[in-house]
Amino acid sequence: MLASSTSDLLPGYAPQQDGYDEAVGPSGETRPAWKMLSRAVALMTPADIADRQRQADRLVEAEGASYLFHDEGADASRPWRLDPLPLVLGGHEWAQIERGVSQRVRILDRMIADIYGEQRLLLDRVLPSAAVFGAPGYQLAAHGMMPPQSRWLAVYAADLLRLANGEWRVLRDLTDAPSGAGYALVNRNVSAQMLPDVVRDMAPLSLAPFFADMRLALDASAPPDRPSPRTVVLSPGLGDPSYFEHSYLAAHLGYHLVETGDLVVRHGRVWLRALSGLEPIDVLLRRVDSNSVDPLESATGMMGVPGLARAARGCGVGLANALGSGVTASMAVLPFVADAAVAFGEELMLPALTTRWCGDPENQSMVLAALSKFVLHDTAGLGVEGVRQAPTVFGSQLDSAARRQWIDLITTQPHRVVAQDKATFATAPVMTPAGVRPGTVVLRVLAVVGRQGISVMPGGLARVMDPSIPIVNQTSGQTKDVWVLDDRPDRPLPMSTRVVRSMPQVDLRESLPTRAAEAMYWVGRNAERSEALARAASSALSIVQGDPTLLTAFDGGWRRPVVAGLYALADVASPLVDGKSPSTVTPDDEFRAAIRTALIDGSGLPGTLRGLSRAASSARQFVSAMTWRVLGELGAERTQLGAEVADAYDSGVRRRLDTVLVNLSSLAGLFNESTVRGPAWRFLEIGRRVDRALCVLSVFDNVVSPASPGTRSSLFDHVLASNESLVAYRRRYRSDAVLDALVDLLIRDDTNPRALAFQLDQLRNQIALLPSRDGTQVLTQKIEQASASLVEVSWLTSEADQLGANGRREVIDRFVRAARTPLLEFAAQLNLVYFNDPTRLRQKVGGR
Amino acid sequence: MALLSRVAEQLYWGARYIERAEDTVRVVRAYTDVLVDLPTSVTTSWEPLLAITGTRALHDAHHDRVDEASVIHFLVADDANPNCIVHAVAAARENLRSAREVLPRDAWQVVNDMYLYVAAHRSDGVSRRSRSRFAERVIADSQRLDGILSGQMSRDHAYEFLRLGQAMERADMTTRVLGVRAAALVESGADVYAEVQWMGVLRSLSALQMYQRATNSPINGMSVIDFLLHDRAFPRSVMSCLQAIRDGLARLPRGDQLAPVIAEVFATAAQVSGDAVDGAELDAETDLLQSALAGLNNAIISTYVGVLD
Amino acid sequence: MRYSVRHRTFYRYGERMSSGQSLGHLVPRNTPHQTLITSSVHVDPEPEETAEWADAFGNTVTSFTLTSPHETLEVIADSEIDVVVPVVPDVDDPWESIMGRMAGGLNQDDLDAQQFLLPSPFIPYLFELHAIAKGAFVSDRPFLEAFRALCAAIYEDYSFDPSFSDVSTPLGDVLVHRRGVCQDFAHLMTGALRSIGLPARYVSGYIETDPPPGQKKLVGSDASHAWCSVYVPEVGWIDADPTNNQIPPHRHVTVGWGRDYGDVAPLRGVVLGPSASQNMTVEVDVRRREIA
Amino acid sequence: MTVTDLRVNAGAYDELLLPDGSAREHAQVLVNTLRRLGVDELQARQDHADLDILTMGITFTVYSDGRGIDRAWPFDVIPRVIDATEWRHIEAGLTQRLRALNMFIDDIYNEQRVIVDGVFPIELLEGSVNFRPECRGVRPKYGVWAHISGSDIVRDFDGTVYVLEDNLRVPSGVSYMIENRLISKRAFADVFEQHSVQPVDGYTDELFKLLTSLSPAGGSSASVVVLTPGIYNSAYFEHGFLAQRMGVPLVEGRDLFVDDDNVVYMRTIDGPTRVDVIYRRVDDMFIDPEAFRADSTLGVAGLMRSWRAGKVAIANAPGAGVADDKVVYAWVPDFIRYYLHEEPILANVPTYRCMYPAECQYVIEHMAELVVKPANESGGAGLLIGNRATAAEILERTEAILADPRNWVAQPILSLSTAPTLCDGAILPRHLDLRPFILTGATSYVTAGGLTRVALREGSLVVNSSQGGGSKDTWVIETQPGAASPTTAGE
Repeated sequence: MLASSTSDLLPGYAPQQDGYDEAVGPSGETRPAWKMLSRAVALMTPADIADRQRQADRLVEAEGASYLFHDEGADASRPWRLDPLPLVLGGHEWAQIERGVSQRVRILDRMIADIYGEQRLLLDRVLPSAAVFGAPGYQLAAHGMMPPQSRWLAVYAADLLRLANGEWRVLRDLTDAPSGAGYALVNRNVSAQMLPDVVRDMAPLSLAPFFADMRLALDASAPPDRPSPRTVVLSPGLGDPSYFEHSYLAAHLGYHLVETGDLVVRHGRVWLRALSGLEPIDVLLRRVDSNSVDPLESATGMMGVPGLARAARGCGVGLANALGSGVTASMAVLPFVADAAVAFGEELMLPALTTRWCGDPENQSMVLAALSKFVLHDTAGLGVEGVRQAPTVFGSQLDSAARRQWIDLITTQPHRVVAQDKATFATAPVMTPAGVRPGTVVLRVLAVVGRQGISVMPGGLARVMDPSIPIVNQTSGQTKDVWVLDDRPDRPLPMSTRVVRSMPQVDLRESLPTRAAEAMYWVGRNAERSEALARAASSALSIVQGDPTLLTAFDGGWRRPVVAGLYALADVASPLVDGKSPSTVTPDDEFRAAIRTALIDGSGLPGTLRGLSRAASSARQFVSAMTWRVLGELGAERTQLGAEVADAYDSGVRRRLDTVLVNLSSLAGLFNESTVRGPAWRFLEIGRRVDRALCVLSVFDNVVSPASPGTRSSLFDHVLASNESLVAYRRRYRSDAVLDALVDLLIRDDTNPRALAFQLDQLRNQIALLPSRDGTQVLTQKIEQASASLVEVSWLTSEADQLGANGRREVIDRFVRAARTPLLEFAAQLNLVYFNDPTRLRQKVGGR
Repeated sequence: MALLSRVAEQLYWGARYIERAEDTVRVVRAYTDVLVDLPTSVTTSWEPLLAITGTRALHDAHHDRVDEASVIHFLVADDANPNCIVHAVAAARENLRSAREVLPRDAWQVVNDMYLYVAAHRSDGVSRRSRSRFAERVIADSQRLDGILSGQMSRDHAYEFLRLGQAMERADMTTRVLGVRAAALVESGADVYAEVQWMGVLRSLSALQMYQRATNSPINGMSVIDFLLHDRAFPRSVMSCLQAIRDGLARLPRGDQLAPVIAEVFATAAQVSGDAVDGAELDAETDLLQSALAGLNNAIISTYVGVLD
Repeated sequence: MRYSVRHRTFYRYGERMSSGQSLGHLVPRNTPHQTLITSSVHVDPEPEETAEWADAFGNTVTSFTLTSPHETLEVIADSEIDVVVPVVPDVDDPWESIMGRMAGGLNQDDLDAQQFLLPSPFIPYLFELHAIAKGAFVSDRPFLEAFRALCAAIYEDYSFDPSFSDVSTPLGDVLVHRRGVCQDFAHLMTGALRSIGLPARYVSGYIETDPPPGQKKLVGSDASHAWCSVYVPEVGWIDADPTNNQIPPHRHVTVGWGRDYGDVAPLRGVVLGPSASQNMTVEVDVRRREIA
Repeated sequence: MTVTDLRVNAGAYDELLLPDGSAREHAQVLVNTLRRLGVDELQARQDHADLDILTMGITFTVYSDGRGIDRAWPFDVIPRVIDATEWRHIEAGLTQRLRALNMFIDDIYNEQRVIVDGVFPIELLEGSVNFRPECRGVRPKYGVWAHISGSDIVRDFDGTVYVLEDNLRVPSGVSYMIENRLISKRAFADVFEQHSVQPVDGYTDELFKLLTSLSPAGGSSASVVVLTPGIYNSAYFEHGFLAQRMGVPLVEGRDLFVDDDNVVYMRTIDGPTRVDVIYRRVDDMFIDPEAFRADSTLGVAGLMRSWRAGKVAIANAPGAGVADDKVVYAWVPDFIRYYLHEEPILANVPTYRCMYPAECQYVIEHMAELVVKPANESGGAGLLIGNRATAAEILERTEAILADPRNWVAQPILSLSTAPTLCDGAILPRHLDLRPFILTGATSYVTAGGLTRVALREGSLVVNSSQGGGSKDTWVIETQPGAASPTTAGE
């Protein structure tokens, strides 16, 4: 294809001649809306561009969002990149889109109501029954249902494409549980930080009012009798591709993020399993697709909340969107929206791409005749909303076998297949390493529906597409922020400004889903364990590097305790057989192996760090944005440790450990700071304290107890260094490490944040503040038992320092036993009393 | 180990200056964000930033214009402003430097880091494009320090003085923000962009997320004010700062001597009404609180430091 | 004729379940040929909540919730039903023409029937089904004749073998091994009819099994039974029991129908508790009542 | 890199290399590593080390126009290596030397037998700037005055080790010795395992033991403080470092006061608390405005009073400096023979004392072959190296000597030994010296190695960090396997 005369403002930017470009007109002149941005871009050197992209990546990472919704499991996802260049749309053009989208929402809502109600459209054959009944989102359970305010759609999204003639077309309606709002929000936050001056000058419309509207829309989805409805975001959980968005959105809207297991249905209402018992829920922002809503009313699935479908039908809870709304998300229904509009006496302002449903014999034969002219979709394969990998292909790219299969499918089950004409779509400037280049862009527009009407997000989520792959299949990759210019006086105000707000009436402070509580607990434990591992290993390394002879000295009397200690911290069974390696292993290898276990293997630091970020992301609403940045950096270090560091003595190791420790400190700071001292924080604290207590004990068990007179001072130094208490120790006892002093500092001293006594005090305080449940008092007892063990070491005579026959200090061993047992029981009890999550144990039973 | 009076004072001020730097950065960043969220049509002024940091007079003495460029430069890097971020960090370092031997080693490293960074990147703090990067770094370092202190430092007297300084500064900053931004907003009444503005207020105290968690509902002026004043669970609210100060003093020798003073501050704080509908009134009340805090500050110094010859 | 049916389901979970929720199709619905006289569902332990409603097909659905710990669950459904054996209308137009009757406007019955044209979770589209159907529905064959032929063919070619299949056995396996139980044969015939464009639905119910003297014992006793039904525009639904090669099925009591087993499973539930090997026993007892 | 890249200056003695550029035995492993790593990798590690130094805030302060300017501590990643066997010899020499020097100081402030017996000329004492009459008759514990000392050691072209001077007042650098080790451990993590390097950071524990042992109160619970002139002192970093490592308060003069009971107190938040031992890093003249310079703001009024009254111990004792006078230096071998009846283990550099006309004559005539230095002036200032000096400088210096002969001494120009040093992107031989630190109390302790200072400018002999000198980590390495004893290491 010929390139047109290049852009007047963007040197080297040459969109295809026969296409439409957002920024540049046919003769290369910059379109008005783009002038300001293009000028800004024109000033950038390639270096600037690279720098902006780096900054964008960093900021996206900082938001904790490395991945856009994608196909497979969380780990196999493609990275999310934000193109520093936004997609700019003029206010007037936007107004048309706005009107078109609003109209579609109205019509789709009526269609859904009809499908599950009177079925006029079906009886009159406006909608072919096979298209509807065959739609993956079609829900028998929704039949005869009347959602609150008889409104089915609260949230709607559409993917739009612009044709070569400049007109917008709908690629797909998303009416079940549309995603994108959260991503749009992230993109805006990032681009606002990245191009602040441009943002200020161009003043794209703010997204904030839209989210206010979203809250209203959700409130409006509540059953009529709920004056101040309580909403939660219902997500399938960590495994879900757009889990990030769920948690991000929840955090932004100030709602709890819950999974189906956190909810129960009783007496026709929905309740949240919370720390303080069951709490009533009025609205679910539903991000699980309608097939996974209720296992009782789904023939196969285990997923969902038993009884939820009936609760919804009985208006015991509002679902946004209502059960079954997904029916119109099927591409088989897409072509008939226009007909429905006509039936309702309207003309579609924003039509769909030409889409042929093969359920219609004419289309069927036309498509079979010229397979290669079309893009083929198997709607059944698309899933409710097609976020999963869609069996969509270019007819032209089929090999004979695939061709055969499609022909079979179209002949035997025509209702499943739709075909769209291949077309060239509009392009927009995209930053590439090679400079600014044109790229095909699909625009996801979002709208919410409240009592006051429909509000369309002034902006949205644009995705840069690879024209050589069917667009429906492209679910991740590069995105763009979307800027709508405020160049229109008559712009309607967001509905949130048209209503009086109700004062906050539900106080969620003390409310905490048990799942979140558990997550916070594990955030604490993993953070603490990571630090312990890092410090112990780094201390061991530096001591050995200072005096390698220690490895062999005293016939391993120094080495063995240290090695055992490292394995214990990593919770890995020590390979040492009664303290000795098989003779084939050299002391050096034995030591290296231990270091590797603690620092490099999944069992060690990388494992605990991974656990840390996983736990954190399932309690995101309690984790501040800054914290995500730090977690991000820790993630990076984790991969480095796992991958790069080949050898324990690699000089990179110590450097990495420093970074890890520094970031863990920031983490501690961030958690202390600007975190409400509510139950969530309390469980975090409990987790930290429990783990630190266990770590200290493990060190005493493995390192202190067997320290012989010869190795004692270097071993004790190691213990102190591992607990970051060397300085404190030196400041207080000017002596070389002495047992009693060591115990005093690390066990008895309730002012030293590293000491056991300190941890026990904290635990005691935190438990006292937890909502009491049966078994809570047991927790307190366990702490008291653990504290009681301190008398064992209340004052240590020099006899206590003597090694017993087994080469260990009996006093220490007795003490460790006495303290550790109740602590472990404490952890178990905590799990029993507060985290006991029945959903793990649920099972489905059938009967003939 | 006995804590030197001089060192106690240096810790106290060191902590205050670090906190001041962080708070200023937060306020600046949040304010910039708000402006980004507001359409050009809405006219915006940079004066509030000066008012919040209480440097209006000083600024006008050196600059004839009050626009973004001059205000931000003044707050971040202007040598004429002893409270500007660059100077605050330097002052913190200078104080902690001679109190170094009572700090965990990492703590000093962070302060030193922070100083080196801020000194080298003062211009980044001013330029709009790099401002957020600069802010992030300052906040991150300050958080890191906080983490190290709570994780590694014995709960000894030195620790108490650091926390005392931090709490005093926070109480001070929160009060200022309430007195200036909040008061102004209450005055102007609920306009279209009130929500955006209030968000700004919360963000500048890194309270947005926590506020939303606490009150699952749209942002509402009155409840924001109440949250920032009285919420005992939110570490930056005036009340929890005062609480922290009271507890801290209780753990210090002769802390009881200060009981009356702190009691008075509590009383004053209690008088500030969360449901003030009249901006001017709110402003006035926070002024009282300000001076009460100043009184407490002096009382602390004279009790533990006295006059050094 | 009046039948009284007792359908008892008993679960032994082997562990204490903290709570459980169940949903079942246990109460026979009314049809043109049967009338429900009385019914009762007894659950032990006593559930905290019970509810009853009609599903999308008009079947009666019973649901109950247990929120207290329990190790066993017993559900006994008793019902009395008057049943008349339907007269099979003689539809002798060539079967291809039948669907043509809907060419004009759809009425509600026609539309409802459309839901039973498409594949469903338990009855995917399989080419073999098409073949089986074509074996009976040769061109221009009178509909009813073809219909009976299909029913007979399945009865002949497939052996009844409870040991072979269970609820989860895919239809494909049944086709390959040519064995299964009533449920499988019902699915099979339903699928075959759909594959040639005839709306067909899955019917779940009971069958009287104690034989009058001189007649051989009918298969399908001691369990709920299933068969299939086809839609003929303007005429309505005609049942067929491929397991017993009966058209019309007599001594059958209809509980409900749906696209397949999944829509009308007698009992389905979710229990919360430690996983353990649970076992379930089902007893169905159908008795004829003499009406004075 | 190739062998030729490790150069040795003709005629000079290199610590790591033999004249042919091959490695000395005890330096084998290190030299091999240097060759393996190559200049670029070394530079990389150097850069990282510099970064560490910056972030760890390891600085020294240059005091100029009323403001202290922090300079990052100059450090060269390539360590200097000493054979443990040789080191044991030096260790013995230093211990011996310090015992003698302390006996001399104690003698001078009391019986003055050394003068009576004509070993040491009285007029020297009368002219000594560092003699403090105020100290007469004081008898510090163990008779020790110079508790903490640092002697500068150099090696001549033929390999002979000389003691260049003794610093008995407030020798500094020990903290850098310890920090250097920390940094080189990071920079050379991989090399370290192959060597058995004697650890150095036991020093602070030893120092603390020594200080507590000085407490007049006796017992182990002495309250010790480190007295610093304040943050603008060039060694402030070290003062803080030592206080922190020992876990004692770092105080300034204004933190202390002496009450009417002659006891020293420090101001703390719980009121005045008693001080038993002061490790002072303030010069004699400034420690007590009452006794010495009245204009001093660094000192504590009444400190001498308290010390004389035996209420407080001061290390190093006031007046200890009398023995590190560069003139007195010339007598040290005599002291060793006189007090200990032993032969000096370490050699003294031949020293010409301008106070004696004959020697003064020699100095003036042979100035071109001599290093002429003021008798007491710390640092390299006023140092004149004959073979580098201009005629004008020589003339000027001659006049200075004639003006005040007893204030000048001269020594033959030693060609200091060299070691490979990383100078922006190249490895070149540079001159260096060594300052070990000696603790003397009831017993003695010598650091394993010490602070190696290196002149970074080509040919320069000036190693002071304040004048552009750098530093190296110093490894005392056991070459006979098994001889090393495992000891505490690591922080």
